[in-house]
Amino acid sequence: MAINLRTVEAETREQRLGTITQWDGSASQLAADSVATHGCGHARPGGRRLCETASPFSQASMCAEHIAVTNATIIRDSVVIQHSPIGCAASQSFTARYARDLAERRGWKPEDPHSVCSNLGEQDMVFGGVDRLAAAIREAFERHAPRVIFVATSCATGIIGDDVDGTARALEDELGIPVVTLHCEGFKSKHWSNGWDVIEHGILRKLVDRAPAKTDPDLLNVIHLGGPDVFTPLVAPLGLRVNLVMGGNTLERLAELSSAAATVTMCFVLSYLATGLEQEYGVPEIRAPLPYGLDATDAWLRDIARVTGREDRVEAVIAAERARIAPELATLREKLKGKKGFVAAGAAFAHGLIADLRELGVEVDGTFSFHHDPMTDSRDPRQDSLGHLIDTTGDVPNFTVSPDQHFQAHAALKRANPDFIVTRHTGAMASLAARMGIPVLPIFYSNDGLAYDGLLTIGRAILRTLPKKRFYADVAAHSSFPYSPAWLAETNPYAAPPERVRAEEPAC
Amino acid sequence: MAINLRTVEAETREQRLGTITQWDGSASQLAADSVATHGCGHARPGGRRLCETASPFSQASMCAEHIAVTNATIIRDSVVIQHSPIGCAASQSFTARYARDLAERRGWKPEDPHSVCSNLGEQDMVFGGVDRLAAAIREAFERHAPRVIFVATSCATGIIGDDVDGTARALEDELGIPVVTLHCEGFKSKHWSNGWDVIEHGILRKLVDRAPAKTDPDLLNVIHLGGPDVFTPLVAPLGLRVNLVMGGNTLERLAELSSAAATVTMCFVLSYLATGLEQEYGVPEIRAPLPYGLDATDAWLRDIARVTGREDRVEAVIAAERARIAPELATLREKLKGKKGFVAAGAAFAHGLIADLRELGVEVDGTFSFHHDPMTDSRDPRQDSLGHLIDTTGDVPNFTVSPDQHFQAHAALKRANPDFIVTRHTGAMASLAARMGIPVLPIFYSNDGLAYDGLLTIGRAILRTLPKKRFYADVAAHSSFPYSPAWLAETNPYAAPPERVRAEEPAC
Amino acid sequence: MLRPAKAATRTSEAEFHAAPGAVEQVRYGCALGALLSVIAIPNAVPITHCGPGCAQKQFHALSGISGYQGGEFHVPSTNIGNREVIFGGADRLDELIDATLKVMEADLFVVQTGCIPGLVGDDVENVVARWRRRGAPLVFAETTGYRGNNFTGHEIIAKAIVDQFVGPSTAPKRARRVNVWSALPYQNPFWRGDLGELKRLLEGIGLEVAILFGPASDGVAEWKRIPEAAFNLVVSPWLGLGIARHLERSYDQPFLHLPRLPIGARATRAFLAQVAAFAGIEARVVEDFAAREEREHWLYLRDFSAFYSGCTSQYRLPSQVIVAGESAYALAVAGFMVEQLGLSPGAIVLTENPPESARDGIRAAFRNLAEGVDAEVVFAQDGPTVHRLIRDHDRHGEYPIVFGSTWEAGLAREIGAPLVEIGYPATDEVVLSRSHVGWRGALTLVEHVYTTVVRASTLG
Amino acid sequence: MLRPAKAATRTSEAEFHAAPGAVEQVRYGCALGALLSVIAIPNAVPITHCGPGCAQKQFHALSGISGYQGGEFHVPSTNIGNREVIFGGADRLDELIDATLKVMEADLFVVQTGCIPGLVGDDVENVVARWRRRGAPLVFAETTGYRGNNFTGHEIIAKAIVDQFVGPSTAPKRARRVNVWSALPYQNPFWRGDLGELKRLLEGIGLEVAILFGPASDGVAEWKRIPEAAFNLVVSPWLGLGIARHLERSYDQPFLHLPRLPIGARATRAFLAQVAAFAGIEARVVEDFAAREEREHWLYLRDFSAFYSGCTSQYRLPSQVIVAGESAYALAVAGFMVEQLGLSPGAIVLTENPPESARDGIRAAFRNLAEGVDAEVVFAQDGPTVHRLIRDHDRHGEYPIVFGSTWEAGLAREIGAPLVEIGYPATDEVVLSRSHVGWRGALTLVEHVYTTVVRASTLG
Repeated sequence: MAINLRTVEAETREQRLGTITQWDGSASQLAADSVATHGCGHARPGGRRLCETASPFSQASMCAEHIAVTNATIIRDSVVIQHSPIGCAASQSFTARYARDLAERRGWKPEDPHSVCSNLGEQDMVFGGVDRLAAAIREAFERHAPRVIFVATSCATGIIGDDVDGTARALEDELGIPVVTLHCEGFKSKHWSNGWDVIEHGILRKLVDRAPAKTDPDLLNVIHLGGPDVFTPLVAPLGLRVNLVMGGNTLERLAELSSAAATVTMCFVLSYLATGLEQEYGVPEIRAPLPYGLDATDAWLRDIARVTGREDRVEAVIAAERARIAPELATLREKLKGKKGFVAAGAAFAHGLIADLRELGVEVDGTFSFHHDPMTDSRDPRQDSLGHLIDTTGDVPNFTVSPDQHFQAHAALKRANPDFIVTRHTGAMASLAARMGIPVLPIFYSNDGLAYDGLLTIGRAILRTLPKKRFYADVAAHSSFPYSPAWLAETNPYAAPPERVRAEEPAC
Repeated sequence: MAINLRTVEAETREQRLGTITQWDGSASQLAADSVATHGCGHARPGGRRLCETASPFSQASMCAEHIAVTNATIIRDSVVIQHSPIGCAASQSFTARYARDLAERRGWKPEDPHSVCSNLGEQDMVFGGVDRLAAAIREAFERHAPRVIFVATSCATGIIGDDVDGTARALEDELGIPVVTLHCEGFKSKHWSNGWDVIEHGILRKLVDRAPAKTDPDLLNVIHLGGPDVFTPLVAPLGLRVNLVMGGNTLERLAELSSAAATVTMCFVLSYLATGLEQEYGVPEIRAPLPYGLDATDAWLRDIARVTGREDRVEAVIAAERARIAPELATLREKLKGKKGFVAAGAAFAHGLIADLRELGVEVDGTFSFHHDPMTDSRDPRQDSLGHLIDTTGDVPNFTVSPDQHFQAHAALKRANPDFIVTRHTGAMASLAARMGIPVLPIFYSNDGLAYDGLLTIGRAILRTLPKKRFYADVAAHSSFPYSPAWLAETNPYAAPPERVRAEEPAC
Repeated sequence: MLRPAKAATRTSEAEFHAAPGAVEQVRYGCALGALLSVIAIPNAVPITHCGPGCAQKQFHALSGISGYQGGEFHVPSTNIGNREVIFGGADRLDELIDATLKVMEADLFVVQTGCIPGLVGDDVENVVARWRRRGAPLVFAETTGYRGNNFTGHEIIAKAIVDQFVGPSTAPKRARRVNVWSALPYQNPFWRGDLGELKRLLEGIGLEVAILFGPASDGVAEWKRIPEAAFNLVVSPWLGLGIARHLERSYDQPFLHLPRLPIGARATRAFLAQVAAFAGIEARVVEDFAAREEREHWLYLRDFSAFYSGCTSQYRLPSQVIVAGESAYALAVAGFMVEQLGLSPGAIVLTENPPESARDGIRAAFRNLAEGVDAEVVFAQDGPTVHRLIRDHDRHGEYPIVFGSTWEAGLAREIGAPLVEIGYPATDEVVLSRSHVGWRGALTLVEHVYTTVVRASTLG
Repeated sequence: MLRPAKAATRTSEAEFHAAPGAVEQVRYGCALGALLSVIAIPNAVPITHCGPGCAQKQFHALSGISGYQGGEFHVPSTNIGNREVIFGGADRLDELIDATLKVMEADLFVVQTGCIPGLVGDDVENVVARWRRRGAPLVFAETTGYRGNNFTGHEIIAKAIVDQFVGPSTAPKRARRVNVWSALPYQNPFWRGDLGELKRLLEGIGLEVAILFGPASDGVAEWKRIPEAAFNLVVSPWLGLGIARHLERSYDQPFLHLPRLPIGARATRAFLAQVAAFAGIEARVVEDFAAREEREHWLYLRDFSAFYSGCTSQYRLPSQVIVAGESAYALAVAGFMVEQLGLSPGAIVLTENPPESARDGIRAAFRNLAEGVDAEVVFAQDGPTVHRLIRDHDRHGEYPIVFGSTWEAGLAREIGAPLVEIGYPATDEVVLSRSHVGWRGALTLVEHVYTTVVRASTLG
């Protein structure tokens, strides 16, 4: 199913990729079922129809609007209008913090990014909010002279049916800059990662240069979640320049996407944009497995070299990099011997981190993946990152899919009993593990584990993390969770809620 | 008596100028007595021999070493060796703080200045400390590659008689950079302001370019205590460039002193250097009264213009400056109407601040001057700043001379009962006034009150200070001083210590 | 027997209106954000019936980006999806409540709704009522996002707990017992320590104190005993007044309203004296307690006066206090800086969009901060508007200091003022038990303010 | 009747040697600097017989540039001049004492000498003895600048007061009374609050506490009652041991030496348990007190764990603790950071030039900071040497944090570490009552450390 840029809305991941958010079993079973159902990985025995699990209990999760709005807000020279009641705009505060931190890491001037909430009230729910929206857009334009304005929808405006696209089009004509709608109502998808598709859909439709003058043979698009540029040191020896997008880059970088020699994604969760660029502009998407672990990194570099025509140089780069990191890698493996880790992250990124840990000699027998995408937009089996992980490093016996459900993670961690946990989306997971006495290595910048240096980065980080057991164990010993004793003892994340005898309850 | 640069030690102020540190009476009497005794001001009736007062009680004060070392330390590219037991080097911490603050005000890179204590112990007292000194000088040279090294003496090395000059000369030859001795034993003078003379003596002897190629007709030496450059805006319209010295400037600026067109001092306490420059290099010293208050500032500018040959331009500058500040000055006078101030500062600087306050319409009937110099090194009657003050603004009925003696200041403040106090050398004075419930305007950068803008600066600062009465009054109401009730009631700073009946004392 | 007045699941006493115009640099949450007030009650857990991101956004913003307070976020939620929007979500909520009662353990669950149930018309009241009839410790509070902010939501929740959980009471009143209504939990980064210190102060004059929120509270059990209090004490310019009036009607409990959270000796003495007078406690008790507390207090300020008067006088000590924040902390901090440290009031912008009906009372509370010194306040929510109001206010000749949120960082730099973060969002402070209340808190605030001032110069 | 052992005006128990070599970036005062220990005793006043700048330099440095503590500086001084150097200063001192007793009012005057009287040979002891014979509350402590630093001077002064002022005693011992010897006043910017909290902790297990210095002390009256204590408690790696030994000889008072000033739950429990065991207090008393104190403590740390584990994980939270400071606070802070927060020990440089005889004991105190975790310490006084030792210490893969003085600002920047000032000189902190001791102090320290960490990133 091709990406459709004619529609204002991106199709959800569930529809496009068969994404599920609830499952528990072995990684090999999940990979086999994914192939059996969706047919996009290496066929493996024992596959059956992928059956999403369910639990009647659920805990507050994230929404797609958050992802879409955050990543639109941090684009330079933009203003985002959150067309919503005030509550959705609570994220402004952490987006600003994120933008400032990004700026520090990238050496940019630290400035508050601009997002504006149309601040809908009860009257607007009754009479519609498009007038407020139009006023907000005009005000934003006056105040900040942006070069693009994004308009993000919310659950409320989705339900009351405000004509956001009509308003956007009218204001686009009036103001003479792109006004890009982001259809990201939280209730429309079970998973927040749709937010990536929404913003990437908007970029593909409105911000990419639709008629690039020429292809730049030395330019490599790198689509990442944000953070330090670990890519330039890696591909510069091949004579490639990096066009790093997402994570707060400029409109120029987004426009250039269509004229690059190739596109790599730092994580297949982001592959919507890469696939769209190949489909619409013929920019080839690198299909090699992600560069987690030595062999995968070698292969990834070779694939980049192949697609961009630099095979002559790549072997020297690989050899040099391997030699450079070898001594410290050996030390890290020595120090990490006998440790058991646990990974909690989103899909392909989780698979990558497991590969890293195993390359470092850390045992991983349990994982918490926030969602599972049985295939990628390219439908290329080489992008079956879970299958690749299993083939190259072995099975993960306990592989839980769950969107940061705290109670399920508790069971999964109790089952795994690791020496430490590596986690992204740390809101619920990190504090949970901490409270269980487990040292936490939070990953905020998801480039940390990439390629050769990523192994050192992660290895050092684990060594920094382990002694903090002393803090976590003390907190665990002196605090409790508001779960029932039966659930506290549970090690199956998808166990049915335990029946309780409530003596105090009257019979009626 | 001319300044003698052939000796390694500067003569003390007491010897050169007849400086006293203890006296109480009217300012007019003090001025008259000074002229009668030392003959360097405008003769006025009623003068008699200046008779220094004394008190059997005294409190810990400052020493000349502190001033000399501080101002040597902050000279760029210098290292100061404090040849002393460790205690003298306690000042390193506040000198470093001062240097950083100076750097911030002047836009310099904030760096810790370098001073080294030779750290003498008991053995060194017995056997002498010159070996330690030599080692310290070499170590300092190795570490910091300074362009000049100062060696400051201390009470201990003065008494044991270490040959500091011999060691300095030897090391100067060995290292090839000037090694300048600063003879600043605290016990040698009753007043810390000798420290200025000591460092200025060193500068004149060793750091001024002894044979300048030519005179720069546009260069005006400005000798100040340190702080923001308020001079350039004032004299730039006359086509003069400012060579600002002391207060952390470079060796180049010190070298240039001898090639300037003229020298002004921000305070006559600093006139040793100005007089020395005139005596040794013929750089004329501006003798006009200091620029505190409108008329004095006019006259000062005119004198600079006269000496540097720019009379054609000066009237326009004066008119423009007066017009510029007039509106705010009027407002300040309105707001300050009826307020009474009290000044505590050193000699000529105190006289200047009183002039400022009176120009602002503030009543001043009491003053605390940390020392009194009956004449300046130039012996020019125009530099009789106290006489000038009295002539232009009237007498100060209660004029106390005392080197920051807390108990005397208590009496003087009780007598004056002002609405606020303006003070420099705030260690004892500011906290005393605060504890008495009197709002304090501390002057750290002594350029604040200078010239036209100085009136606004001081006026605004007073207005900022007055509401803080609320804080000071509360603290005063809830704290006490360890003085006897009789002394707490005393309003004469030089009253004899009150006799007490101590019931508990046995007769023997 | 006393009974609660009318059911109050939905409306706040003070009517809320979304501020006109768009809002940039948002400074409060929506009504659902009052789930943090539930989390603030030990042993209470909110159950949210709302979209998937709603509860987490509110929590992450108000607990994370407000001094990194952290806290208990295990919140059951229906995470409403397409199906519930189209077919209604009441059944899903019913299922979730059932599962919650099995998986979780708490003394009280507060079911809160977000925007979607309000728009699609779920009959949540009925779902919750069924569970309550079966004895489950459940209450329902309608905290629809477009109908209020976390301030009004806080009052809605408190009233819902009173009406549906505490309920009618026959317990006799205890003469010295007081319920305290003050800081909005989490919105104010210092609420935990401040409530603890407020409790200690009130206990110091012999009261038995139900502080109701935070580590110093006994939690749900304390709420159960609300009717036993002799009176309610509202320490805030307006928040909590609605609750106190409701309790007056429900339990015939009188209330004392003292707008200013006391910081410093003068304010604390005045505060305790007024409470004592209302509670019928002898003035001597306050005097004795104050004397004990003040001995060290004034020794510290005596010594601090050396710094303050300029013993290291290169620092530009502030002379004018500028505030951008919610009215309660703005009043407390501006009051202290003006009354005790002798600053002059500058621009004071109150940012929580208080109900119109409360605004005159708020304005009045800012008069006479110190004898004869009034502060004029303005109300604004939108960041650039707040900053324009501050920028345009006279500060000629003054050294300003800004008390505000992280949003004020750029503005403070622009006007050359140090910034002290006192409200959400606050990203430059890690806050645990720090308090600014009373005598001790005043010293902490002085340390913090002047450390900030010093660093503005030393680290520049 | 018990009598003080030999007169101890002059020598410290631990022999002092000026460190070899020159010293840059000085981190302590001379023996005369112990005049700040006299000032720290409420109602005691030092009288200094020294050069004109000596006393003021010591005071300004240690009280001003050490968190801007301020304090009582009205110190009588002979301000020795040429005349006294040449002809001797004993008469001038005699005159000053006479005037002091008329102008000033205090319960105790401590006459201290600086370098000059030692060199010119004034017989100060005799001058003071004459006044004492006349009943004046005067003691003499020889604090010659070249013979010691403010640490050894502190011990000299305490012993002088004991011998010459407290004197022989017939008072019975009180079973629960303890004299506490811990922080060096002013040198440690947090001594006031820390001593106050130490007192509260010890009172919490039923002791009657003479804290002897600072706002929490009863001052000279408390010193008079030193002989009544059942025992002395030394809470410091070495400072105060000399005093305790002296008191043991003088009054047959046993002492307990606990090197580590307790910060955090583990250290505080261990500390109180050891004190209780020594004092014959039941373990249950400690347990009950700890349980009361810890309820809120762990709630705060529970919530802090969200930040610590990375809920806002963009921050580079430190993993290695580097210290440059006096041994007492270095031990307290490094101990807490290692034991409770799980950092690894990095370079630890102890800067107060402790007596050689004390160094093995100090080294031992840094072993087993947490179970199985030892820190190796080095001793250095000279700034560039301290920095070289830190620079050369392995920190590969670690995120270091530096606890030190203002002198470490450049070094910390150089190695990319946040700096927390914990000792003299400290110019970036304004300190009043802040304490890091015990459970409460640990929370304050956590707030302060991580606020610093956060700002290193947000304000960068």
